[in-house]
Amino acid sequence: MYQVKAVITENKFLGAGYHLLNLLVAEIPEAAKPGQFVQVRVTTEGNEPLLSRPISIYRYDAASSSLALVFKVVGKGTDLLAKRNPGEIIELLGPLGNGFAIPETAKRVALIAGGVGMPPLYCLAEKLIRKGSKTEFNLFYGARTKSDLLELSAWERLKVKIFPMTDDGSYGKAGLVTESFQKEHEQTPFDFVVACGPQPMLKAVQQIALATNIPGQLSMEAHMACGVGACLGCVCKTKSGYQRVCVEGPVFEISEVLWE
Amino acid sequence: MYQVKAVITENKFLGAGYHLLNLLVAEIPEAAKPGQFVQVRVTTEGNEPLLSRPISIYRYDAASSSLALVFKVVGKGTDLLAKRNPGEIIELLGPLGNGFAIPETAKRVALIAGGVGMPPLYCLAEKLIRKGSKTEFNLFYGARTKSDLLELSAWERLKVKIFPMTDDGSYGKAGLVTESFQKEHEQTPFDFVVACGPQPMLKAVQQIALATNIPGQLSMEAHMACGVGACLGCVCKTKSGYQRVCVEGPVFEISEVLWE
Amino acid sequence: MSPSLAVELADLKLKNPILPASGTYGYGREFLPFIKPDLWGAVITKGVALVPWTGNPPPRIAETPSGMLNAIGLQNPGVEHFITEALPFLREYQVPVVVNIVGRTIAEYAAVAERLSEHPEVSGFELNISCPNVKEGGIAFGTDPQVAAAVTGEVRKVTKLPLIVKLSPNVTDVTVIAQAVEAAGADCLSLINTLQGMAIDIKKRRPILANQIGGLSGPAVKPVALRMVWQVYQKVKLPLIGMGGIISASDALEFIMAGASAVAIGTGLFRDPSLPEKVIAGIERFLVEEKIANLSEIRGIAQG
Amino acid sequence: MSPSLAVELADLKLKNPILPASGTYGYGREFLPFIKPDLWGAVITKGVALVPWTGNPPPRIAETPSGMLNAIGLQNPGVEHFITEALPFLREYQVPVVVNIVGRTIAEYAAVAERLSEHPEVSGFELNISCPNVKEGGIAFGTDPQVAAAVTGEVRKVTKLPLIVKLSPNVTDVTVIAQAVEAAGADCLSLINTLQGMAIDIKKRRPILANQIGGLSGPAVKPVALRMVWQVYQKVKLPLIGMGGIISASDALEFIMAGASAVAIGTGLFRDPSLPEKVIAGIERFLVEEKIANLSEIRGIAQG
Ligand SMILES: Cc1cc2nc3c(=O)[nH]c(=O)nc-3n(C[C@H](O)[C@H](O)[C@H](O)COP(=O)(O)OP(=O)(O)OC[C@H]3O[C@@H](n4cnc5c(N)ncnc54)[C@H](O)[C@@H]3O)c2cc1C
Ligand SMILES: Cc1cc2nc3c(=O)[nH]c(=O)nc-3n(C[C@H](O)[C@H](O)[C@H](O)COP(=O)(O)OP(=O)(O)OC[C@H]3O[C@@H](n4cnc5c(N)ncnc54)[C@H](O)[C@@H]3O)c2cc1C
Ligand SMILES: Cc1cc2nc3c(=O)[nH]c(=O)nc-3n(C[C@H](O)[C@H](O)[C@H](O)COP(=O)(O)O)c2cc1C
Ligand SMILES: Cc1cc2nc3c(=O)[nH]c(=O)nc-3n(C[C@H](O)[C@H](O)[C@H](O)COP(=O)(O)O)c2cc1C
Ligand code: FES
Ligand code: FES
Repeated sequence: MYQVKAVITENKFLGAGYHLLNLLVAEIPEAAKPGQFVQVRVTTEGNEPLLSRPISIYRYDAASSSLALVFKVVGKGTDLLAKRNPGEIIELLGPLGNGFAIPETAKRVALIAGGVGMPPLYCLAEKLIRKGSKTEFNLFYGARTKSDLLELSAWERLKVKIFPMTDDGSYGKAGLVTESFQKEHEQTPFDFVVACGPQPMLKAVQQIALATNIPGQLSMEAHMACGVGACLGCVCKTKSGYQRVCVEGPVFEISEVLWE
Repeated sequence: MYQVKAVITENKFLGAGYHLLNLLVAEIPEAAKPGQFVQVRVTTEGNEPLLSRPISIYRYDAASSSLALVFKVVGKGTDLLAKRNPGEIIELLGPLGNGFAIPETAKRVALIAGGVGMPPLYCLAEKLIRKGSKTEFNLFYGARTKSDLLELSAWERLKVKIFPMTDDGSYGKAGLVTESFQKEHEQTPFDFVVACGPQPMLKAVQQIALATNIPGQLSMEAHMACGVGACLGCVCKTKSGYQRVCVEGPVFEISEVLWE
Repeated sequence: MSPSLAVELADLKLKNPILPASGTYGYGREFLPFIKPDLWGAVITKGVALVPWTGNPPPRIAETPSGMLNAIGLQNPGVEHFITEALPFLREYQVPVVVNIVGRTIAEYAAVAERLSEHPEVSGFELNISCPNVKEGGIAFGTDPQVAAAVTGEVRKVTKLPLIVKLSPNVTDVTVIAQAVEAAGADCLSLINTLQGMAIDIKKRRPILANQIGGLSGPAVKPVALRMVWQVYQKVKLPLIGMGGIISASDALEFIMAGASAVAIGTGLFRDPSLPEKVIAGIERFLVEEKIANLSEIRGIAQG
Repeated sequence: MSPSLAVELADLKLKNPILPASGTYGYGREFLPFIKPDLWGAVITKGVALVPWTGNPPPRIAETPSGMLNAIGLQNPGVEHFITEALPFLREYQVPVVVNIVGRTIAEYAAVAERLSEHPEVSGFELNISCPNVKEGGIAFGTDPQVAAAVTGEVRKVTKLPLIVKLSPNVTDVTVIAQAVEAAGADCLSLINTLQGMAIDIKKRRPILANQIGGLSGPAVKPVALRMVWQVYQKVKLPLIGMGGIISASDALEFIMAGASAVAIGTGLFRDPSLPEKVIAGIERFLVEEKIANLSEIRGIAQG
């Protein structure tokens, strides 16, 4: 866990409010694991915004000291971040959280991404595939519309089978990502599922997994202050009581998570 | 009085924390008078700093819609302003305040500038000289050290007689600007004096003017909120009670000003 | 059909719920280059006393994180000057005029209200009970429920006009004061006035304000203001005017959802004189987007 | 000669006046990658209760202008867990440990203090009297001077260790509470705890926090905190720990000039774990530049 300055090497507009931020940064790429995140201070000027913003690690490479994040502009913090230019410096805390843990025995894994929940799943798939994992990854990727489906070409390069879904049918099938996951799962069952996205999607995935008795992991979101486990601000409800998303999470066993 | 957006055409570092800001802006240059000021919103991002910053008008030209300010970085507002780049937009309120009023009968005028009090005096001299005024202007310009004496070449182009003074003697004479004013005034009396600068300097100028019975004007500073006379936050003490620096000032008759 | 921003506040009918916070808009004339007084639902004036008040020595203003301190000391030219100078100016604009009243004794409050009740241009009063109370023992009128009720009751006796009482946030339980002034005859409550605060100049080693202590306003106080509006809404039947740190339509809507019938903009005016216009337009846009026909549909909705 | 940052606080000798604000630094372990506990003058722990507390449902946090709201609900694993897990960890660092105590009844406060007084690693207590008080009638302990004095007095009976009482800012007159707990045997006062506030999500039309109301902290509250330290300094003889919105050495110096003997950093840690280091270095630099040999030269100097 490091507090480091990062140089922005690229801040690429991916369309529809999404940005890919490429950073040159020490320490964090060496320590990172898929599923972890960083706390980003979006500006060095003034008090605002006061708190750092948690963003998942999308890609990292220790050899080149590079770290990539994908984020969506949804409020003032991400808006400021979108305006930062190459050459500018931002401050990061990370890597934070526990990261994913896929059992080595998993043969056929469903990755279920809703909107901006995609980046940590890419990170996971890329690292495992590059390490020579024999696991078969299937990506169920849902978004509102075509322009919300990001970095599909990167996924294609991984040769992961992609099931794109859009609410409006502008790309892939129309409908919810969980429907296409369920259908595929019924035909050829998965033995592990990993999901990251909005809460209703996570709930639906949990239901399917519990009903069909397969293990898996959910990556959760919460409003955060410290990011390191001290403030107890980011808890989510689990079978073991309130757990900190920034330390015990963001990744939780699928059967552990309860909802408020 | 206008609320307008201005494009930064140049933000020139003058050395030692000073900046010359050239702006392209409608309305204000047409309405401006020497001695007036603008309220500058130094940033469009977030709440901070909350209040606008009052800065005197240094130069203006209606034909080219141009406005120039000279400012010194002393805190977070001026620091942010110093970082703004050409092409960026800032918001201004102005022109504000009353401006100078030199009697037409004044033959020999002393302009007394302390530090960053110089800009409005330049504005005054330039406008009158360009209008063909026959008045003889003498600039007494005091600062801590050489690099705090700004835009001397602009003054030289006006053919104003300059008496530069620095605390450390690094340029012109060593000592207080009021000393050199007093000496010159004793030799060849002035019939009007205009001063802008730190309070101790203004007090000393007032004393000399009152003692030698010459009229004049002081340009005052105060912490401001609204800049338009509504909040009563910017008052200074005068013979007619508390007066608003942003409306009844910033320029006050030299005999009117009292001190707390 | 476009949504309606009209609201009723005691007996006042306002075309929109956006008002200037007392003391930040003078008597309306100063902002004229940017704001025509009839832009507002009603004008709330700077405090008016029975006689002229000098105010505090400068510096009267200090900036703080997302806020500002002021210690104007209620400088004002007195009620007679207000009648001859401010009222004729405001009359032209046909906008409801609520006169904010300050006093050093209960009798002074009542005297100002009585004097102004004769004037048809005056639509109502707002009592600023956060002034230090000299006669009644040096406590601020607004922090003791009995004293707050007494001021309200005495002014109530001399006027039939809508009577708004402005609450101080510097109290342990704002709902106690709110209930006391409701019982004493207030028609409406406005809140919050400023929070007492201080800033120190570490180079000079003394408070920035000549008065040492000042009133904190601006976005910094918004969470406190919202909480108090939300709490008071549960305890009184009176309509509320919410204020404290509004600098956007979204801020204004927060206050309305907490329970405010109208909202006031103070410090926000200083950074952007076009803010009231933007807030009105922004609220209208929100109502359209969210398919809300009028503000009563969302008033107090965040109470759950 | 380099200036001294050492201060004495009741019987505690601190090598510097910078402390973590309770609840923002856990029990010290979480920030270990960035902060060694002995960086601080003393460690103030997260609140410890007699039994584990679950805390409030999420969302527990909302950002506000230059501030944040929290409604953690004092989640904590209880005093026994604290003794077995936290104390052995802190022991290693040889830093004074001040345990912040929370309770639902006066007896609970006293029981925690009694239990911990046996432990030599514990250097003192800070009583958080801003918890809602269940047994004694539903008011917060910290807003009623009698109740505040009663808590203080009962804990005083069971421990000889330095006793710090933490004051709530949600009161009409903080000096009244301060004097009451001074009389009841407190050795030191810390202030301020958070100001009650609220934020509303206008899309969801309800408060952001599940608990609806939360505690406001961060730079936004600094003016209120400074004013209270300044006022309390005039009315009590006890040393004060000032806090509320410190994010720079200059902020810390403002508190010291207002009268604080030491200061605590809370919310500021969240945006920058290296802040305490910077504040310590910044204070040192200021003392050198201004030729001040030790902090007592400037403590309370802004009182005039
Ligand atoms: C572990 C984790 C990983 C994340 N990874 C990504 C990612 O890879 N890409 C991405 O675009 N977003 C990600 N998010 C969500 C991202 O943190 C929020 O979108 C962001 O904080 C919003 O900030 P804002 O200032 O733009 O929005 P505002 O709404 O102005 O923020 C206001 C406050 O709410 C908090 N907040 C708002 N939305 C969220 C949210 N969804 N989760 C947590 N806090 C929130 C902010 O941090 C801030 O404190 C992640 C969140 C978590 C917890
Ligand atoms: C009528 C007028 C004309 C001015 N003209 C110029 C000019 O031409 N060039 C120039 O460099 N400066 C000028 N000043 C001073 C300038 O306004 C301040 O230096 C500036 O506001 C400092 O802001 P800051 O955020 O950098 O400093 P900070 O100290 O961080 O500011 C904190 C607060 O104090 C106020 N403040 C601090 N110093 C002053 C001051 N001297 N006067 C008024 N408010 C102050 C700020 O506006 C802000 O509200 C003028 C001031 C006035 C009143
Ligand atoms: C400069 C200034 C002067 C004020 N004068 C008065 C006043 O005369 N009477 C009054 O009731 N409130 C006065 N207030 C308080 C405001 O009306 C308002 O209650 C407070 O500022 C909170 O709103 P805001 O955050 O939008 O400014 C004043 C506030 C400021 C900033
Ligand atoms: C997340 C959080 C948790 C807190 N928990 C406690 C606590 O357990 N006990 C306590 O006395 N104060 C608690 N506080 C209050 C702080 O100790 C401090 O008084 C307050 O936050 C003001 O300081 P700051 O602005 O530097 O944060 C908490 C504050 C925050 C932000
Ligand atoms: S964000 Fe502070 S504990 Fe997780
Ligand atoms: S700044 Fe508001 S009256 Fe001058």
